[in-house]
Amino acid sequence: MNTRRELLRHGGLLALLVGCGALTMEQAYAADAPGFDAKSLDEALKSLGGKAADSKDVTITSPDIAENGAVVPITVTSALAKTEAIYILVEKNPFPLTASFAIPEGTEAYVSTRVKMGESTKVYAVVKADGKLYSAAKETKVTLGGCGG
Amino acid sequence: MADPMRIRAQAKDGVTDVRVLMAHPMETGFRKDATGKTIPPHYINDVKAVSNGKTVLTAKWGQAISQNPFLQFRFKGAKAGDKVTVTWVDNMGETRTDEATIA
Amino acid sequence: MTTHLHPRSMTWLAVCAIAAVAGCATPAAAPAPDYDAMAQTMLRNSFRPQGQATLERLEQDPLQRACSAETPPAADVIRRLEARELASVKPPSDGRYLGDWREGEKLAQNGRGMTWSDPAGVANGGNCYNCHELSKAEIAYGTLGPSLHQYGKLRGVADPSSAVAAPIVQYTWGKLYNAKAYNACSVMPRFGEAHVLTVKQMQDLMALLLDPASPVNK
Amino acid sequence: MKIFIAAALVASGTVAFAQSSSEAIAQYRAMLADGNPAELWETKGEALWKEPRGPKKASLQRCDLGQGAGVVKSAFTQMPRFFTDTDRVQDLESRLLTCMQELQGFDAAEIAKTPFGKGEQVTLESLVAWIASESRGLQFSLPQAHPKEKDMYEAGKRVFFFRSGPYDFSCASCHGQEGKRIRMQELPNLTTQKGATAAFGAWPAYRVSNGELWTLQRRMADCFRQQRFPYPGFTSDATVALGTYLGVTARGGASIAPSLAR
Repeated sequence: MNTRRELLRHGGLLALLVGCGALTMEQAYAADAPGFDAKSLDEALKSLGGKAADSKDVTITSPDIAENGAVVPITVTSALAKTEAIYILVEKNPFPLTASFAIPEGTEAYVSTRVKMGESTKVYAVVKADGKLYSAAKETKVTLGGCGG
Repeated sequence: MADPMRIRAQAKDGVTDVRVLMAHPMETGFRKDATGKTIPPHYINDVKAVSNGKTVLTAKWGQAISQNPFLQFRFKGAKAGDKVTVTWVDNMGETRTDEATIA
Repeated sequence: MTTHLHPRSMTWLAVCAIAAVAGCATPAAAPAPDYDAMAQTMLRNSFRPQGQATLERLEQDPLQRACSAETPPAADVIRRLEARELASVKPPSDGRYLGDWREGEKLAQNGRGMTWSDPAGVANGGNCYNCHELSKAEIAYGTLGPSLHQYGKLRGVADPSSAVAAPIVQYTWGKLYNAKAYNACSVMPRFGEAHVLTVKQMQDLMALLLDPASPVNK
Repeated sequence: MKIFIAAALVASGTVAFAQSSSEAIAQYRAMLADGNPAELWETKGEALWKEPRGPKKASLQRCDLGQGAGVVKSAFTQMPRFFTDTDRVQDLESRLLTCMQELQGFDAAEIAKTPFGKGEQVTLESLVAWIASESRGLQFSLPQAHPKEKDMYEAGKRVFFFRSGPYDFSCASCHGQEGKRIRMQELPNLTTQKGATAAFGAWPAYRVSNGELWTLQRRMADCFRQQRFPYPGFTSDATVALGTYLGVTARGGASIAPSLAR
């Protein structure tokens, strides 16, 4: 467990690493899975096919507060016909695109997983249905617990 | 070799609910070890689930999926006694496949 | 642990009862188990030094010993202990009670120091938010101690250097230096007396609590 | 701390957030209750119990955890307890060390010296996870009939209240009062049945902060670290005594271990 000051120092380190482009694996992988090397939400969305329209048919469930940012449960459901893919994007992470799921015919438009977030942030659920993108977002706050020692 | 997954699959009213836990460190590549050296990224980036010869889910993951990942999904067309097979591959080329019988 | 706090005769009766139920033939003249001595032996044999955490840390001073029972010591014992601790409080060597509240806030956030995993020689944190609410902006605060939000303001401290504020300022210094001077078995560490914090660090914490510009008093 | 970006900034607190924070954290834990990664250790532990291992190439299936050789169910909720063959009170970890040495030929002292999360300690952690899971939902009913069990309870209670070190801390400093918390973390009052059940009855647990499975031994060692005490030997008398005090205090409460902890 670290103190707040410690955490901030690591945050600085992170920026440095990203700035240096230390993540060659991502770059190598990007050809196969577009968007995973994108460093902003907009950039990631662009690689998925552009802007996503807000939709009530996309549901994202996540806690209001996470006791620990290392494990934040996220569930996404789509009520849209012809849902082909579900994406999870964590806005303030260094690489927002965290997961993409291809939903074949016969599989429900429902996935549940757990993600890491370094700070309080919005999480976007993006759904591709009939070739178009739709989205919903949810904010989760990350708290500090324990004795800090 | 990687530890086995824990797969639970349950069929109800024609829908099979699958819950998977995978044993994996999901290293981000941002952390340092005790000596100050950066720990290289090591994470699952590819997941595939198959039942009765049909692919029921494929996923691409980044390094922000939590350590020891959890995944839940639902598909139609299988019944109790059928099998579900889940395979993951990580960025270092390690892979693991486990099978469960649908309850 | 002092034996008078653990009436042996009663414990012994309980042991006899259990032994009888279990059918163990306990000789009637066997001495009562001395659980205090037993615990002391276990503590001595169970720990090993690690990093800066030496075995000397298991040697209790009289106050620690008196406050190690399930119930607090008798009133006269408490009075004696508190008087002794109060005598240990030293005012700041340079006569200044208040430092920089910004440094104080950082210290209050910092919960590190003196564990076997902390490198020796690094300044310790104040651990304040672990147990107290201070600045309203920090919601991750503990409740083992009272809220210290608006500590100075609620006590009418408009100018900490004024004569009228002196009693509060000196009491606060004393509380930080040795909390046991005011409450013998308090769970708060003796930051000055036990050399956990330096004079400068305590001055900064004083400012966090008493400076009208500190977020604590907003 | 091993979280992702490790910049867990708390948003500047709004009043509404502060008021509902315990509720929101309860909601968060409920969302994680299904699919606890501790199950990965349970699976591994069951396989390790049955697998012939060690210099003697034997399994642990004849290990006596207090319910008779090889009986696992309800063993966890009745330990620490006295064992005739070793003539001492043992907790689950200590007893497993005995079995690994006697049945499999491992060097128990060597394993006790191994750091948590390494080598055969991982085996122990997995075994503990599985054995605990076999008592899930059962009530704690630690025996106190043997004089040495009573000794351990009484000594453990004194260890619990033992104040020492540069910060004057004892276990009771943080875990002796009702309704308190450290930072955002609620502190169970371990002197009550409810509190002792919440703590003793929750370990082993998967810790989301580091993705590891912590046994009660490891949990206690880290508490002693934060108490600024020296290092408690693995399965040392003081730790087994403390476990006995907590377990007896928890009697009647139901075990939820392995659980999920921050």
